Amino acid sequence: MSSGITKTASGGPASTARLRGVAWYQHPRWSRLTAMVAIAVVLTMVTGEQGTDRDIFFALREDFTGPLPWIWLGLCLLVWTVREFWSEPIRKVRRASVAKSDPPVAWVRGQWRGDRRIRQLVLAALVAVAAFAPMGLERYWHQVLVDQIAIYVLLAIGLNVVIGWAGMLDLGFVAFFAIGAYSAAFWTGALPVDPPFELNNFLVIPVAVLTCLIAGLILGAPTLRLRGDYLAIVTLGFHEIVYITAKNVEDFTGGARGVSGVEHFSIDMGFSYEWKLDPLPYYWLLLGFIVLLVFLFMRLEHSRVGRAWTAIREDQVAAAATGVNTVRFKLMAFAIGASTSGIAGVAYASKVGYFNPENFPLLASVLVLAYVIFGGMGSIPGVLFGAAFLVWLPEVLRDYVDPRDRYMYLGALLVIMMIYRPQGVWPSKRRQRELKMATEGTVDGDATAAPAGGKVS
Amino acid sequence: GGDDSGDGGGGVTIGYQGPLSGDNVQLGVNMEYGVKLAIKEANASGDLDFKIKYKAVDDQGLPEKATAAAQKAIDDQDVKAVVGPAFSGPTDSASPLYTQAGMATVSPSATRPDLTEKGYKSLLRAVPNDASQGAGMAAYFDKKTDAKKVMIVDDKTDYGVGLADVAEKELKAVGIEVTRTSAQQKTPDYSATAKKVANSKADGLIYAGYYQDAGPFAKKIKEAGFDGIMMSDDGTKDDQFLKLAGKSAEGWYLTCPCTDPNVDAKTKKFAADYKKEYKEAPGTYSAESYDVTNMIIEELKKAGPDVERQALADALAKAEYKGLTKTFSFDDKGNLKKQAIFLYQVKSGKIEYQGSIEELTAS
Amino acid sequence: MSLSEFWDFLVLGVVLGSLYAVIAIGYTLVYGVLQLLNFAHSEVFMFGGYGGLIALTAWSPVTSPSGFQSVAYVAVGMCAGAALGGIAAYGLEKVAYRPLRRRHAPRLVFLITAIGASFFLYNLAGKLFGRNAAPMPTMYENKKLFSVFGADINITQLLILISAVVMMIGLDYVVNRTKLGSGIRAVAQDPEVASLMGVDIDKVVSRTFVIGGLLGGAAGFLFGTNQQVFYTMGFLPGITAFAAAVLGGIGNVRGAMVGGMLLGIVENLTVGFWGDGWRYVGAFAVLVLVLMFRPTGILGERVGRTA
Amino acid sequence: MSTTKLAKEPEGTEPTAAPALLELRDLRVFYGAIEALKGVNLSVREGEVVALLGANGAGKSTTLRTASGMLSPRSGEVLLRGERIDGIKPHNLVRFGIGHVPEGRRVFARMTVRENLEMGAYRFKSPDQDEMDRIFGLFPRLAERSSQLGGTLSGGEQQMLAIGRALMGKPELLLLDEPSMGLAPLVVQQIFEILREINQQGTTVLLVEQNAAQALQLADRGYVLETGTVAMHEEASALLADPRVRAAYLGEIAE
Amino acid sequence: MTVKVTKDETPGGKPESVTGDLVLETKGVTLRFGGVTSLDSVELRMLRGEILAVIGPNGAGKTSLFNSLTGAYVPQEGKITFRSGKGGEHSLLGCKPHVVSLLGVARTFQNIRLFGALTALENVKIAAETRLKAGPVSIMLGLPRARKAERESDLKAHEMLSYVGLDSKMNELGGSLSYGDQRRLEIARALATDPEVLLLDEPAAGTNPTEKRELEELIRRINTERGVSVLLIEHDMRLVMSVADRVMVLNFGRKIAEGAPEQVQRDPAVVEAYLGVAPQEEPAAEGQE
Ligand SMILES: Nc1ncnc2c1ncn2[C@@H]1O[C@H](COP(=O)(O)OP(=O)(O)OP(=O)(O)O)[C@@H](O)[C@H]1O
Ligand SMILES: Nc1ncnc2c1ncn2[C@@H]1O[C@H](COP(=O)(O)OP(=O)(O)OP(=O)(O)O)[C@@H](O)[C@H]1O
Ligand SMILES: [Mg+2]
Ligand SMILES: [Mg+2]
Repeated sequence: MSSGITKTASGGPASTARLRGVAWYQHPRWSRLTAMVAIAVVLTMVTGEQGTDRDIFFALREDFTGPLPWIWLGLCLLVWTVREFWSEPIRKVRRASVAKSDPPVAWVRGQWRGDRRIRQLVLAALVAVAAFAPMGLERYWHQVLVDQIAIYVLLAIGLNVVIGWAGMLDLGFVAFFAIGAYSAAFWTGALPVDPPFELNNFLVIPVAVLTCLIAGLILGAPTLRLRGDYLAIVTLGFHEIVYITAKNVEDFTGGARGVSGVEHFSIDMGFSYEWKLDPLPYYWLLLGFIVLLVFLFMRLEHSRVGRAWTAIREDQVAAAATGVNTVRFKLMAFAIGASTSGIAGVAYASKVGYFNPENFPLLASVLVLAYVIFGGMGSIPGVLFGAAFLVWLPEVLRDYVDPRDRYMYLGALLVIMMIYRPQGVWPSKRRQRELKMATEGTVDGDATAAPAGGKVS
Repeated sequence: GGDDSGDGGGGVTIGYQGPLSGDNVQLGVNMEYGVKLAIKEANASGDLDFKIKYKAVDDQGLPEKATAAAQKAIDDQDVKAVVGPAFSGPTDSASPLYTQAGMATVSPSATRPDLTEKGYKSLLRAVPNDASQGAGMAAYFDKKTDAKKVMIVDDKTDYGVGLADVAEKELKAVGIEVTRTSAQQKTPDYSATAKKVANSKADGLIYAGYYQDAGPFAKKIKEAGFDGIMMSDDGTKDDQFLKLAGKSAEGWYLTCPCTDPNVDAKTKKFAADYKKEYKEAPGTYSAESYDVTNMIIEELKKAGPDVERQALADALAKAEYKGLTKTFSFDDKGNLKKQAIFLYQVKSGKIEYQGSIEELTAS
Repeated sequence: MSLSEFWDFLVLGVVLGSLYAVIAIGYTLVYGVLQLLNFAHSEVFMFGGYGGLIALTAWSPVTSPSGFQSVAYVAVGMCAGAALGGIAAYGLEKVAYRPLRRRHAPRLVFLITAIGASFFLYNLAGKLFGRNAAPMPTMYENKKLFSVFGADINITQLLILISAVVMMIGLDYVVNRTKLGSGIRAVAQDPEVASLMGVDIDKVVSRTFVIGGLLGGAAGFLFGTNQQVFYTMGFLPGITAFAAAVLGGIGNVRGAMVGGMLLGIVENLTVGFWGDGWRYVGAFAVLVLVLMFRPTGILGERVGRTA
Repeated sequence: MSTTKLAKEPEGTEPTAAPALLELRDLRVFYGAIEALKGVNLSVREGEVVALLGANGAGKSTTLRTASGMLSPRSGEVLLRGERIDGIKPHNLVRFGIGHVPEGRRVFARMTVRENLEMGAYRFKSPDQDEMDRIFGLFPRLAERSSQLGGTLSGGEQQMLAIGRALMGKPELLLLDEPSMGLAPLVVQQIFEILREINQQGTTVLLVEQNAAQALQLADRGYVLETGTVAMHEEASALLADPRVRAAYLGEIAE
Repeated sequence: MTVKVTKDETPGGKPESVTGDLVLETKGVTLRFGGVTSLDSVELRMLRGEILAVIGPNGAGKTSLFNSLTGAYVPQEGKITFRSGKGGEHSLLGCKPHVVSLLGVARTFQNIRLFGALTALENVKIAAETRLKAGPVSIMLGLPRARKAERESDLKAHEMLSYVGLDSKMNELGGSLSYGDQRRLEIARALATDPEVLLLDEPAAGTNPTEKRELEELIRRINTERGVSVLLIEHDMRLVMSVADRVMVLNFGRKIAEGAPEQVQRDPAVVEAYLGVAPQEEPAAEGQE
């Protein structure tokens, strides 16, 4: 094959056929069959026994001596057979139904694009539904909605600005959440050190935003020059530093034992109202924050600022040469994201009253990132959905699978989802275009969105 | 767990809140099995004219998940009382909700001292708090050893730090020199901290943390050549510690506000039943959870299945119950009236019961 | 801190650092060819630990082994760890990354897949092998061997050092001297053109993952030997090794070695001076400082032409 | 020379006497939904230089990329000495003696000149030193810079390196995509001279160029592509004389 | 820092000196990368309103010169002075790229660098609004100032697109335009920053003769109608000869010749280093109008 001079197209027909991949045994069907068997094996382990460290082989033995592998193998083979030999009729049926359903979809889309008032009306209706629908739920879900979903949605909205719009990979986002929470604790007098004067929780918000902004600038200013992945690790380091400091500087933060007794939100202006233990009022408050922020941020996206962010994301050198102050815009994104995170921190601290550094693990940053990308970077509805769905999912899974395995399913979902829908559930138009161009190879993309390696498949 | 069965129907349910997923799941499982065993035995015994059901709510041991978990227990009208929450952080964030709902929570393991200072009416703490354990450790060093200098290593969790703080204060109070350092939970390498301890010339060591870290730490301490007295706490008192530390566990003292179900004669039967049911030996807090559950069942028996939550809570607060591990009765803050700390030592690969510290140091 | 203590911590740092370096190589290799932060590499490492554990448990070593037995145990454990690590890495590439590569997905998507895969894998390991830590079966009695400048070296430490150095030298040879190495470097720089030169991209990428997996797995075994094996054991060393890779200049194999070593030493000196609570603060402060002055890491890649 | 035909010769193609070295038959290539080549027929005979001209976006690069296996046609065939090679991955195709100098040079920026050349010989067990010396003889500038990193070379030097690298694979058929783009006139002349020399030494060349005048002077035959189809196909001298070509590709004002 | 230059100061040792209204001037600019010296005491003197071409072999340092002028590279030695028509003298050495752009020096790139996923219009808008002052807060609150800024940039971008003849393609994505259109879009984007000096790096590379003619025309229009001084790097001699007022030749980072196109074309040093042959056929007679 590798003789010096290649005067012959070495090997003749058989070899070219093999290289062209047209021999029968090279049909992708067979590799799909192997994949199916592998999937059956994995599924057996996934759904099998819980192992124990007392006997490390226990679970494997139980799993593979029982009927489970055969059941899965059967199912997988069934799927494979259907896909290989009966897929055409199924696809036909589906195509027919898609074709039928198209006109109304197009009509709706046309209406949506065409009329601004319809858009506003629908949005208002959606907010109303979001506000009143939870009233029918159990209180347990109220708690989940407030303590987890709403808080993470806020975080995701903030991170979306940083990563979805400005294209900066920030792995330390939750550090600002922590800073917000500790600000709330400090200014309401819950920390070991006393504040100069105590503030109402609502007044803490601007203070916390300011604190996060400053922290964001301190972190951002020296590091934003760094390329995508370097920025990621530095922000990760920043997170660790904040987290460890919170743990270690006991005299100020209370250390590992955490902070308790943060006051609840209250209004005292003529009339007074206090948010207490009941989660619903908190829900409405947080919904208010979310709606407000979404409203403000949507304006940014299609403005000069949003465009500048896109430009930086796509080609920083060209953006700078066009007169875009890249450092300023990046800092702006960073600071806006940080402040959003800070607001979430204040809200969280005020709601639960007690928190400790373990509430802000690195994993949380990673999770928020996953929510944003899962939903569709850069797209507000996508991000809202992504965060809400992925926070909700483990909570319901609790009732269906062994709770210890919930994150395994979450992980699997992320992988599968990203493989089949890399742009996220509800991607933004700009990002989708970028992805499309990257896929077709016309655009190199930017530091964070460039195609990874192999352009040839 | 698969035993969640809070489906209405006017039954009586005992809840359990603790970590059933996440990093600290083993402790949570120890307790869950204790609770389940007690309920199972009660139902089987036939002296109840109603069936007790069990409902577990998972807080992953994290404060931010604890509110939702608590709410889940509260939402279920059948739940009359809850065993738990397991950890101090979740207890702190969940207790306001339980207090509001008037539901008793009897925690077999939340040991942070200040929890009972916050006026959580619902909270009964069926375990001596860290203050007693820290004091016990200090008393032992003071009375039974001639240690001049003790090094305290905490694991940077709220539990470890809290305990270490108390121990430090008490040791200093009796005139023993104390140095502090910490080794974060799951640190990739304990060698450096161990070396620090060995270099410190201390003749006593207290490790405040859990067995998962105490195991390798004990190994490294031995490798580093430390030869003073080594002591750890109830988080370490688990067979897992022996397994992880291997030979290096030899000689470690362990304190615990718990009696050992495997050792104590009264509780041999419990241990056997437990092992039969769950294929593993009872772990830390299994027996306490079992006791606490039985105490609740006892009160339920008296009050009947239709008892209001608040009424049951009041009854529990006043109750006196003699369990396997100790006699439970609470002061007006919800703390145990009698707080006994017991000492154990690892000898030839077993955790051997030494007796209550009070008795040991009295002599 | 006295000088002798300084040596103590330095020696410990070098040992830990050499492990970080070996793991960091896995990150850097994969980053080199795919520009991908392989978050799931920490799970490859974890599987390495379990590989050793499983093999040795199955073989159930005697309690006080002879010298020959000890060597055999270590060799078997290491090979099993490396093998399972390699398999995990191979599977990861095949299942989680190759389909995305085919679609030319943006790099962030790879990152999320990596995170998802990481979640899946460590939870699966927890499910299969139990969620408690397990010690590596005793392979030898960990005696003190000798001391340098008053710092003691024991068998485990020597084992770690020697294996790490051997692995690093081997890898350096592979990357810089062999055809696979030039294939890897070519794919790293321009995969399309590399394929025009006759480089099979898929094969090279796969092998890169496997090499990283073998090293990571072996490191996992060594880590387990040093302390214990548990299903989340990959996380912290993974993060540190990732930082080490960046510190040295990500994509640069020798950089990963330097970075790992440096972080190991900094960590241990931090622990020595201020206690373990500040361990990562020291490490990350060094990282941030270095990056501020050398934005592409210590031995970072050369910056290309801007226009 | 192996002229074995594939067993399954597609029907409808007239039997060719001596199969061309490279032949494209009715090639249709898509980027997503965009049809870049709409049925291109083209052949290159042994020892020839064939020029491929066309406006931007006409599909010249696409043609070359399909020939070297970087793209797979949706329909149509690529034949090398009568054997079908479409669908073969580029890394396998180099073994058959196809060398491709891609658009935009694309040298390995972080490898030295020598390493770049060695990469060109990746398909061999070890690079042929004589070949390397021959290339250094063709491009003395590269010899001077043999240990400089590829990324720091100037555009012209990079182009030379890219050609040299392809030659290291000892191709019989060299596909060149706009080798004169962005080069100084002097270098352009040099490159064309070198191409002539390479061709005389026995390498067949398929050349894509914007610089039509020089390309046609070098070439034996030429094809003109327009939006994905072959618009003209003639002897190079005839094309040089064609008024339409002169207007569109040689920049002469038609009036 | 600003450099005081008196107009009649002649650069020492240079055979000729350009005097007049200098818009861009460099003195002794030297740029090194490790061992490579890409610019070696380069003296550039550019008159206001002229089209100055920079030619030279590959690797001579032309792009490096552009990068140094626009702040992408910081030369180790030398001075770069930009004299704005609005008054004021600025040193561009070590200036941030976006500041250079705001001062009035715009550029295009040798390898096209557009924002591929943005539409042509958006590409230009980004440039058009860099001088506008609407900050994030006023945008989020929808203040009139923000709305006015949006309108202005829209107007400007439309104008620029129709100036280069791309108005029909304003909603197409930058990345999907044809090569020649991309070149023009890049010019439109540069123009939208209201430059006084426009630096074009091989704008004709990879374009066909027809496009080259259109480009030539565009450059002339930009120069005459908008009064923008143009600094042009190009390897296409026909274009250079027909469009440039003066030509400067670099080789190995040094200036080897400077002067009128015809004169430079015959310079033996230039022929030897760059052209290879002296022009036989008559070049397009006069570069101007
Ligand atoms: N990766 C791609 N994705 C989508 N469309 C593409 C891609 N590459 C090329 N095209 C389109 O295919 C057509 C042919 O492109 P090709 O690059 O072959 O042209 P060309 O003749 O080489 O032009 P040029 O002279 O500009 O190099 C063009 O319309 C182009 O827009
Ligand atoms: N970032 C860099 N690092 C190292 N060397 C560089 C860098 N940028 C430019 N050079 C070197 O500087 C010299 C001048 O390069 P420059 O790009 O300015 O040439 P040019 O005149 O624009 O050539 P061309 O006509 O090919 O574009 C070259 O030798 C190049 O290798
Ligand atoms: Mg082309
Ligand atoms: Mg250039």
